Amino acid sequence: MSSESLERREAIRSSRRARYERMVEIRVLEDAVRALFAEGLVRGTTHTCQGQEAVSVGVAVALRPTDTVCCTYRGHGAALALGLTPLSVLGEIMGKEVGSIGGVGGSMHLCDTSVGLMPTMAIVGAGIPVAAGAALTAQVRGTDDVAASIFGDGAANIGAFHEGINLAAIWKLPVIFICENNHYGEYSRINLTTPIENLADRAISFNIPGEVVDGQDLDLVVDAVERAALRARAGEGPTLLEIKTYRYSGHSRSDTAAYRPEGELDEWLNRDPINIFGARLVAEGLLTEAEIEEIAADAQRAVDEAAAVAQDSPSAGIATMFANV
Amino acid sequence: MSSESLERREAIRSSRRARYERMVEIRVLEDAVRALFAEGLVRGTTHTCQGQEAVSVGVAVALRPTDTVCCTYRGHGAALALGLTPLSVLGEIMGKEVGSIGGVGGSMHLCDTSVGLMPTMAIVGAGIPVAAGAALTAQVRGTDDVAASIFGDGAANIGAFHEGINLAAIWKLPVIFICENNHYGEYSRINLTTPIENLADRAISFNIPGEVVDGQDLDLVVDAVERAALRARAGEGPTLLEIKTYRYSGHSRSDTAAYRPEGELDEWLNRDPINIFGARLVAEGLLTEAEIEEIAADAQRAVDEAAAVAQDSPSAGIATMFANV
Amino acid sequence: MPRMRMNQAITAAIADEMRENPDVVVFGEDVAVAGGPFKTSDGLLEEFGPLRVRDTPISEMGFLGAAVGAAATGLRPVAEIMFIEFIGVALDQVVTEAAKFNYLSGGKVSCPIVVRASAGAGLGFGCQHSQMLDSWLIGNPGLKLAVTSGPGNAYGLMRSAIRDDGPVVVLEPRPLYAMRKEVRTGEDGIISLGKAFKRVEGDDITILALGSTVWASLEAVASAEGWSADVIDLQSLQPWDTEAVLRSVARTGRLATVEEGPLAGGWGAHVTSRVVADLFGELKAPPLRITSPDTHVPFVKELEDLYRPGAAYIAKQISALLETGEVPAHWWESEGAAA
Amino acid sequence: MPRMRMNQAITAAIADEMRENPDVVVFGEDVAVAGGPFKTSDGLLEEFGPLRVRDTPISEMGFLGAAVGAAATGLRPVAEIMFIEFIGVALDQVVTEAAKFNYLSGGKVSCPIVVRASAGAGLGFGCQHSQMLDSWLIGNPGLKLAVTSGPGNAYGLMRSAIRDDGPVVVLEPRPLYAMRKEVRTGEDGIISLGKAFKRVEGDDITILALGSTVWASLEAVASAEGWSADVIDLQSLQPWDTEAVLRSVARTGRLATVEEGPLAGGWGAHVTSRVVADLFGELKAPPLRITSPDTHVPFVKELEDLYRPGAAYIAKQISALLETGEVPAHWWESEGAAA
Ligand SMILES: Cc1ncc(C[n+]2csc(CCOP(=O)(O)OP(=O)(O)O)c2C)c(N)n1
Ligand SMILES: Cc1ncc(C[n+]2csc(CCOP(=O)(O)OP(=O)(O)O)c2C)c(N)n1
Ligand SMILES: [Mg+2]
Ligand SMILES: [Mg+2]
Repeated sequence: MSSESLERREAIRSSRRARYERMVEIRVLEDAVRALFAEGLVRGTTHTCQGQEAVSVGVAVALRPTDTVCCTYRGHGAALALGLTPLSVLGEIMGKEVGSIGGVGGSMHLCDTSVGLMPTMAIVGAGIPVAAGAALTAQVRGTDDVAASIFGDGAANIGAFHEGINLAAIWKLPVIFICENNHYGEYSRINLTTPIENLADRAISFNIPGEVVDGQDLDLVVDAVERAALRARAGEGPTLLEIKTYRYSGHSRSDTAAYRPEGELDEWLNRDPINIFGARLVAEGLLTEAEIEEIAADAQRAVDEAAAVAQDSPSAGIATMFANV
Repeated sequence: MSSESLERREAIRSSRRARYERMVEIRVLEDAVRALFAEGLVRGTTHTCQGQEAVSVGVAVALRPTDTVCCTYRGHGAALALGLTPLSVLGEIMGKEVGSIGGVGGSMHLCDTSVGLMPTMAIVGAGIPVAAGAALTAQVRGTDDVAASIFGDGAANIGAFHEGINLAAIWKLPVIFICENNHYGEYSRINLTTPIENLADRAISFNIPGEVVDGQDLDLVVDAVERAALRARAGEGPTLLEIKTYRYSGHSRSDTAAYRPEGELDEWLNRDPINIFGARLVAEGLLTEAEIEEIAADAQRAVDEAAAVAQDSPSAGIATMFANV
Repeated sequence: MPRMRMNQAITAAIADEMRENPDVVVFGEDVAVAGGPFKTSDGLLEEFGPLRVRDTPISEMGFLGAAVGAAATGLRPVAEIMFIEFIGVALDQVVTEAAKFNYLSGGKVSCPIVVRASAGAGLGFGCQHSQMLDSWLIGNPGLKLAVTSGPGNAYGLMRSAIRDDGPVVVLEPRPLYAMRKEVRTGEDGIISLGKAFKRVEGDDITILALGSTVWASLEAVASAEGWSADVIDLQSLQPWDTEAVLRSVARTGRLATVEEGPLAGGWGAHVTSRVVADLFGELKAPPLRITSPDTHVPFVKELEDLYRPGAAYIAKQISALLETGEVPAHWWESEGAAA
Repeated sequence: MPRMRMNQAITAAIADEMRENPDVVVFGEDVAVAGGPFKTSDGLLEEFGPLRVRDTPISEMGFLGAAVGAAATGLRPVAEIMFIEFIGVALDQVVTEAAKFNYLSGGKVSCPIVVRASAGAGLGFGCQHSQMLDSWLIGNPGLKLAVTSGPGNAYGLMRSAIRDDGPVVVLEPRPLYAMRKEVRTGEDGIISLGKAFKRVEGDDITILALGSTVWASLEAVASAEGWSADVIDLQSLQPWDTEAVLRSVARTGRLATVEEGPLAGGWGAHVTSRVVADLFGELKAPPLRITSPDTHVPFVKELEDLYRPGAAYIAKQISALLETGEVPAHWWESEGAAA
């Protein structure tokens, strides 16, 4: 699996078309996940990321596979972007041996060290200081690796955010704090829980650069993360990026997102990251409309096949309960 | 004790001379505390506040006795300023029944609800959200009381700082966050642990006013806290005040503060808050040089007497181990 | 008596206290507008308004700290920790501040906070969202701890918790939120903290259970052949009903604790050590602890079901104890169990 | 063998590991320039430089989280929590992240962090700076826990903790930092986690002690009239040396645990429940728990001395057990004790 992950990672790092394909794959897989849950084929809970694909892919493009990435429970998109296969993601979600950690974790818990994905954490904010620690390793060893933490807008109100960034700033650690602002923490719109407009402004508290990034435009995300990575690799310390985006689905499996103001979703659908990037590739002559259709169909086929294979695979066995404790 | 505390509180609220006297009392008591520890007459640890007297007295002058104040382990000065008697403070430090909580706490744990002093907390940052909660009570009940949390510069790096202020900001709670920046957290100078110059700038993260205040000038402290209290009482929400000051002594009993850059202490001694305010009162014709001497002698006598009384008082008895658990 | 789900019973208890006492306030993540992630505060915002029912940022340390400060100045906050694991980012406020405030004020500052939290395994939420974690909470003087096992005691314990003058943590096993039963509401429905409830009476052994394991234990007893048991729902762990337990064990001569959670540090050990100290000479067999293995909660249903002590396993262990007079091996110690 | 204080032995152990392994790094509040508030890292900055030995802001969640991330990517951080109470603001990183990372990575990400903390009463630091708090740490699968009782095992356990591939918490009783003894250093001095150490051998009872209570127990035994005891220093609580304990109790037929900390949730209950399960038929008397009362640690010396089980009290309780065959009342339960 790990060499396949690496290959998939290199693909999007080197090819703009592959980036488009990967965003589509994420969208299709997340839709499939919601369907699997709706059909009762999977238990527990799940958090999907439709609408946020450009953030996941942008980060994965800008970082190297030797860099470390800390993600949250809303991690399927980032995992696929970093290189994990649909089978390893779906397998995990279904609790199967083929899952990325053998099926013991479920939807919230993915990991693949071959492409730098730390265990995804289901505690809000926990990954922020952990990423600082991964960056510490690079600093101590003198490598030019960086670390990144991807977390939500809601996580910007938890203590670990403050402590993790402050520590990284004072130690000038090579880490990028990526706040994926999808405007909601569970059922609460950000303005109800957070007294400022731009979370990037919190960078001022730590005397580090803070930047607001348009999360619906893949190229802008890649750019911003690349710049932050360059700074980090040059020993200039951490950056806080606030990437504005939107979560098309509800927070988790059971959420219908009835709390959203009317029209908000539609506005964001108008700026769909896949459409924006697809149109750009067409304009650049890198894609045709027909290929766009094909890509969607291929992705659907690949995801359906992965789901079927996962479905037929053995579940995590009893030995996994006691292994790796 | 509680009516005496209230009287002592009213004294400094109404009289400038009393403010001077109280600052002197704090200085003398803190010196006495260090001496008691040095002589081995008290056990455990202690954290004194020589040099920071204007902050304690300024806060106590600006707030009403019905307001709530959360302090730290470095709380003797604030306690005396709020109204506690030297006997109740020294008694507590010595573990005596006459101590403010009956001697079960020691130097780090004072309390007197009659003047709004919450149990002082020995966990860095803990009082910050607690003060927000006290302000919540005022808001829910519709009174115009406010709450204040006094904490150190080091506490500005802990998660509770971030969470407590953010919560207060989004709920527009009537609370004043008073960062008593004495430039050191234990043995570390602030610049070694904190990447920004002015902690008041962290107010930007919460979209609330932040202000740097000269902590050696009592009148400026009173002014700043009064303005913040006015805002709070008017329903305009929290304020972050960074009051710059200096700790003449080491961090705690055993610390000789050898880590300080040469000359730093002397510079601050040149701006001693007691001298500054004393000179001003002389210039205003409210005090004579002779009275200044008298006040010092009186304070010494009062503190010595309180120490002697405390010394001869019964220690916290075995029943206190099991009471109020 | 009205029939309600456990989450509705919790809501009803809070609402009844809020009606009687304007000092009761409620906050937590998505407890107001959304009525709570598990619908344990549905309708409270509408009835009591936004001053008293509030959504918070994701700031457990911040809002538990605010609960402490509000309680110390006269309110009675009921704060929700969505999953008990999250108290790991805020434990300080509960155990080192709230639980000590009365002591650290010479009895002047009581701190009546209620921290409610969903807890336990059974719904496939994975190992960071499925623990009971009572072991973090039982050994802190000044802190009370209750565990609900259904709508009835969820109502009764919650009202007591809100009325209590000190901090109380109430753990609510998540799979039981949907359990629907008749609930005695009003003053009569209030259950004192520290009181156990005997759910079934029998002769051969005393089974102590808590939360979800109450139901598994009752099922085990219902299917028991040749033996019967007192099944005691402890309801509170701190304080726990020493008297009721000792009385029962003095009669049956045997004790089994049924715990969801690791063997290490589990509440059964605490209770057992006391029973043994008091009733050593009267015990006919060694006390039996039926627990989860010392491992993380697995995601897959079959494994999670194994993790939680089930009726068949409980019956098997107790039967073995009764037959042999010895404590049988845990299932995971049996040959080949983990293969 | 060099003589050193416990704090020096800890420093020596860390230094020895740092010399052998460039991945070992040290951080915490004032551990670098100042050499540690209790001088447990004195000289490390000078020898190993500022890349590997670092002062942190007051951010326990931040720097324990950083320890987790550093460990997960190859370093072996030794992080200091100045007083164990402060882990209440950062527990999440240790128990919910570090302890689960190996599991949550399918065995790919080990998390070798050491969290050192001073702990316990005896120096008059008041109730927020004087607890052992082992009860928070014992019931978390994936987390190891050791408690030092002097320079020798402080050295030996610390080296094992640093070498261990998972997270380990090491509690260092504060009053023992100044204890000076000969220490076996080097590879020979390393003590495996999970191994107990029998400090004295005797016949009538097995005394299990930990940290400070080891010395009180030894003193009690030295003054014992008419009885002798195995005194076992458990050293590790998670895992604990079940075999050594069972072997001893099987021989003596009696068990006493001597714990500094509340009765509720104390480690003695955990160990006792296992011993009773295995050796019920061989016990000549009920196991005896000698603990602190379920209250906060008082400041005043006389009271703090009472809080900590002392030699005379230990001897008295054990003598009573031996004489009557019954567990005597705790001192605070005796008539008039609290008057
Ligand atoms: C410490 C903690 N508190 C609460 C939760 C419950 N919770 C899970 S996701 C979530 C919302 C997080 O919002 P955000 O950070 O914006 O990320 P998003 O879900 O939008 O990706 C909450 C409150 C948690 N997992 N951890
Ligand atoms: C959570 C926590 N971490 C560490 C400590 C140990 N400690 C006590 S005081 C102190 C320094 C605090 O510095 P600052 O906030 O500037 O306050 P000051 O002592 O200067 O008044 C530290 C680290 C603590 N009490 N609580
Ligand atoms: Mg969000
Ligand atoms: Mg300071």
